[in-house]
Amino acid sequence: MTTVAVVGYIIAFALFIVGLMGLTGPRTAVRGNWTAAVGMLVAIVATLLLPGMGNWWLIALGLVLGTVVGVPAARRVRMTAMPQMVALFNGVGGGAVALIAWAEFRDTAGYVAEPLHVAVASLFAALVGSVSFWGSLVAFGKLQELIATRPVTLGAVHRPLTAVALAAALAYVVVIAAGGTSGWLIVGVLLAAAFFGVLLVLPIGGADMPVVISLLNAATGLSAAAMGLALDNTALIVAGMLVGASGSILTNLMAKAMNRTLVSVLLGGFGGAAVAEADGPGTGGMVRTTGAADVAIQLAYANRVAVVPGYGMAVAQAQHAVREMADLLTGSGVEVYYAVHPVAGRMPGHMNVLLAEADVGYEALKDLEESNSLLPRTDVAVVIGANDVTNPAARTDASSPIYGMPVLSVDASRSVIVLKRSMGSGFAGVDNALFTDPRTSMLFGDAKESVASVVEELKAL
Amino acid sequence: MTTVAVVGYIIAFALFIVGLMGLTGPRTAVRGNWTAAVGMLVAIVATLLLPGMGNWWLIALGLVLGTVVGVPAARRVRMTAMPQMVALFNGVGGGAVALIAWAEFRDTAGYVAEPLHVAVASLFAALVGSVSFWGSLVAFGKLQELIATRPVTLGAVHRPLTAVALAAALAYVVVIAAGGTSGWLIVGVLLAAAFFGVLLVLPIGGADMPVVISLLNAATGLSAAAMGLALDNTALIVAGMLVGASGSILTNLMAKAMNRTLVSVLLGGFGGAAVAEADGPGTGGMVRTTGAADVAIQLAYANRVAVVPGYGMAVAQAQHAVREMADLLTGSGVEVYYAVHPVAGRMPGHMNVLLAEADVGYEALKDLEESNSLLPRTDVAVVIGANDVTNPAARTDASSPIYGMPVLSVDASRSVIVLKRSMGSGFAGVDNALFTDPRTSMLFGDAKESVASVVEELKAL
Amino acid sequence: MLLNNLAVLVLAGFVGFVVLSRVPNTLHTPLMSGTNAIHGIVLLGGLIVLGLGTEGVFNKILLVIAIAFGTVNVVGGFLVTDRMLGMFKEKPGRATRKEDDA
Amino acid sequence: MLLNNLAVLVLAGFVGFVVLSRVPNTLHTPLMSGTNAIHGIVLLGGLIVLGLGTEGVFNKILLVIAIAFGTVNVVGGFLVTDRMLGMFKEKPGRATRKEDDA
Ligand SMILES: NC(=O)c1ccc[n+]([C@@H]2O[C@H](COP(=O)([O-])OP(=O)(O)OC[C@H]3O[C@@H](n4cnc5c(N)ncnc54)[C@H](OP(=O)(O)O)[C@@H]3O)[C@@H](O)[C@H]2O)c1
Ligand SMILES: NC(=O)c1ccc[n+]([C@@H]2O[C@H](COP(=O)([O-])OP(=O)(O)OC[C@H]3O[C@@H](n4cnc5c(N)ncnc54)[C@H](OP(=O)(O)O)[C@@H]3O)[C@@H](O)[C@H]2O)c1
Repeated sequence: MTTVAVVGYIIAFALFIVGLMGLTGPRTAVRGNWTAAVGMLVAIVATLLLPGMGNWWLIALGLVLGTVVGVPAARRVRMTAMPQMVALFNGVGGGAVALIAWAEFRDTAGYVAEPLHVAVASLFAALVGSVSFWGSLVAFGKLQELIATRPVTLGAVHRPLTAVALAAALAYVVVIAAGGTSGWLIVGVLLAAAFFGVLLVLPIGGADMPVVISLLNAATGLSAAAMGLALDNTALIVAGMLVGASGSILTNLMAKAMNRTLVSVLLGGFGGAAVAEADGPGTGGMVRTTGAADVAIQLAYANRVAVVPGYGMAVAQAQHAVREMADLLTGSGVEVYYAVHPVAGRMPGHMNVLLAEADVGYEALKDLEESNSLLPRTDVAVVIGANDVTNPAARTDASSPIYGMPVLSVDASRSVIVLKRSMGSGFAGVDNALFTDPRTSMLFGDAKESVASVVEELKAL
Repeated sequence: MTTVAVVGYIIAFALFIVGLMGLTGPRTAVRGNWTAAVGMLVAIVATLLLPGMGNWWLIALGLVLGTVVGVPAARRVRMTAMPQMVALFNGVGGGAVALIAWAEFRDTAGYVAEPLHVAVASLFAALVGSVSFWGSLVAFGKLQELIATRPVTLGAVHRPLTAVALAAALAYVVVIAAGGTSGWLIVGVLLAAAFFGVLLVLPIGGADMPVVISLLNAATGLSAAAMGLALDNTALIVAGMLVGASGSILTNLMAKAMNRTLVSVLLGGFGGAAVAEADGPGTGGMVRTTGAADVAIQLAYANRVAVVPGYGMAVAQAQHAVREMADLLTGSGVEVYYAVHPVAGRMPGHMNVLLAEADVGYEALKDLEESNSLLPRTDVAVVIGANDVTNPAARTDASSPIYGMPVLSVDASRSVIVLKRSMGSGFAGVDNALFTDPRTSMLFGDAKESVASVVEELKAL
Repeated sequence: MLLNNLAVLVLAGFVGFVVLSRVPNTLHTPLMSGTNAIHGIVLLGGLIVLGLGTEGVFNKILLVIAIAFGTVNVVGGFLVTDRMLGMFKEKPGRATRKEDDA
Repeated sequence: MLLNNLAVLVLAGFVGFVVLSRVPNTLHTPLMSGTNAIHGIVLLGGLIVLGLGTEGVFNKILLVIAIAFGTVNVVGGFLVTDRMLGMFKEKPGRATRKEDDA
């Protein structure tokens, strides 16, 4: 590498690191993201300045194509669709690594003339890149609901088949590393890895998808680092490894927030095949319904009210109405707080994002622990489109698939009002005994409309 | 470098990093220290395995000499003398760098045959190593009270002289980098740097010494990294830079804990020449004295007592007696807490170390902020050998040299008892109006003896 | 060269590890998205292999796609992260809400 | 080679920087002492220059002293740090103190 390139790369990865450090703090995150973006620009320019660069038109074509596709996609995606967008972006990154490894193999006609470590690093990059590409596509399909969200398996042969796919990919790798030169060998690696990636992600439940995307994200990082070793490129090594390491930690943190281990995530999701069909109310208790006027009166005469938002609030985009309701209550002397579960919604921090959008102050947001110590001293808990994160079965029923997940103990408050459209189940597909609890009343309907009518009634009081 | 050496070095610096991470947490610190030590062993063995190593007897001589001197020194030093011991260890590290650079220069007869970056890195190492060696020796001398603790300067010529010394060192560096080969040139670098180091540290007050030692520590790290660049040795580069960077941050954190900036530390210490002579009680108020029996009664009838330890407790080794006193009071229903100032004593954490040695539980220790919110609701504050950290002038008197330092507001409590031997001043050499406050009584005498008599009286009550 | 690169690899791993050791729950998604954008660095691999010369039309097609993929990863990644983080920003009008007088 | 070493240097600097970003006050002194021991790595410089051959008695004397200095830095540093940290350790008998009954 030339001096210009190396110095540029050092500046670039320093910016990546500074940016990453920024991203870990709420106040510095926006700047951190742009710092990393500047680093990327520096790295690209330094590369284009390498002596002997050519094929400028093709390079420009690739860059323009990518920009034309990427920018509108990122601009237009709805907040609720962000996770699948991230999955897609991650996938194309992995795909790029796999394609580069493929082209390199064809260029050098196998790695016979290269040192062993170049062959090993390239093959690792090809394999992991392909797994990441196809795995991410499946994750995207699941989150976009193009594929069933529930765990999908091929039955008893699924796991053996997955193992065979991985073994086949590794076998091709060994043949190439031992001197194989046929162009079909690398295609074999890529295809076998593709099967492995698809089979790996298919049986994982949609609820675990963010963890899986994070894992694939780390994998793409590692494949980029391996590509860097093969190309002797410092920027790729550092940036790839940075993502590989930080992504691994992040995956772990996210799994922990859901009280899951990585292994249990990979071996099959929440609500495995056995419970996947429990859709209606199965606990058979009596369900009390209520109306907006009654709810308004109950809230107005409470001392302390908990708002428990969930995925349904996101779907209904009810956050602004919710804040209006809370403001009215606060204005008439009721203490209102938001009980925010870390995995409510469909991505970590989903509720925080929405509530922040509706201008709810940080002070009013209580995390899981705080909420659970406040709920027993709360008069009314208003559950807005949340389900799994309030399910008492997670605490009490060892046979439930969500047993052990920390939940908000809304059933500890004096009374509970649940706003949802039906008795349908949530993401995990399990029944919720909260709805038939004697202290619970249901207010059926779209969350936004229900909350709006409660607001009307409150104003009329 | 051979594969063995490089792999060994990678393992070694990984252990350094893991060790350093351990050292930042109270529970993992001991293990962290030994992890780093194992890393050092790996690095040394990997180096000794380099092909072509010789001069074994001389190497063994150096290693044995160092061990024979270092081990007993580290074993025997008293807790209160730890800071100067660290200064000494840091100094010899810097000295080693300077000597190696010197020997290398003589070996290659100047750096004419070497690439420029080797010359620059070696000369940087020589200069900074020498500054660190001599600066650390002066710091050692001050803390050991071989040299006056108070700021020492050569008057008006001091600063110009310091600048000349640095300029001379840099001039020699330039001459050598430009191709100078005479052996005296490198001696010139080392000597001029030595003068600079001595002149730099001499005018700094003893109170700022820990910050200066930390700064010199970071400097030695940087010189080691430079030496690594010159010798193309990864272990030196990584370990040196690790210390250079972490040491710089640490220096800053320590300066902040004393509410000082690095610049103000380097430009002359607490209690500069102007106030250095204020030794007796100058505020001229009335001083009330008291006896052990009265103190015991006052304490026994209090609801809440604050123990404020300072350097005098360390000198008197009174910590065990103090805990006994606190235990007696707690036993008879008095609430006792320890108000620990971050820079009480002579090193950060000095009080914590001593109190931990005396088995005082963590819960009873309150930091500066907590203490200051408790003190106004405290009946008796017992100040044991503390002085500067309780001086109200830091809050009220803008002309005081310690103005702006956060202090424990013991004068906010109902009554104050101060245990010390005389009306003498503390480290900063300034008067303390607390001693003449109408609510303060003095119990003169060695802290250990005074506390022991209070304990006797308490038992007799 | 390989060995020196290994040192770089290990150090970068430690940096990633240490930086992520303590992060608030709410930032998990933007962090995932931000690191995701950073591994768009693979774009450089495509630039190098294509730019420094490759044989055959098929290879060129592969690499143009790779560069396009890498670019999508980079620009899409940073933009989406920025949008997500935008939701967390303090809004100016918070202190004086209209609804309070309602 | 220099440039690759610079990359290593910068990364190591970041590691040191990030690791130290949040440390409790009380650990400052042991941390200073522990990092102090780590820069005893300069010992390696002495080993290499002396071990791989140097000319003249004076040089040999310089290097033996350098090795001795480095060794003092290493062994003394780690031992003193350990002693300091020993003072922080939880002692077993804390829960049941004799003096409590006095
Ligand atoms: N946060 C993450 O990182 C993440 C990522 C993926 C998965 N998950 C998983 O997702 C679940 C999150 O729990 P959650 O309690 O927030 O959600 P949930 O358990 O999925 O339940 C959401 C509820 O909202 C209701 N709903 C849907 N649309 C609505 C509308 N327009 N108006 C009113 N209600 C509506 C649905 O009931 P009706 O159909 O009857 O209306 C549904 O029961 C957990 O299982 C979690 O593990 C979390
Ligand atoms: N912690 C650090 O990192 C650090 C490091 C270096 C300097 N410093 C500086 O040191 C000072 C620390 O404040 P401090 O309040 O702890 O101490 P101080 O201000 O130095 O005062 C200590 C007092 O203890 C008394 N004393 C000495 N021996 C005694 C004995 N045997 N029995 C009873 N009393 C005795 C002395 O008065 P008599 O002579 O009258 O007995 C003296 O006034 C600050 O200025 C700080 O900036 C701190």
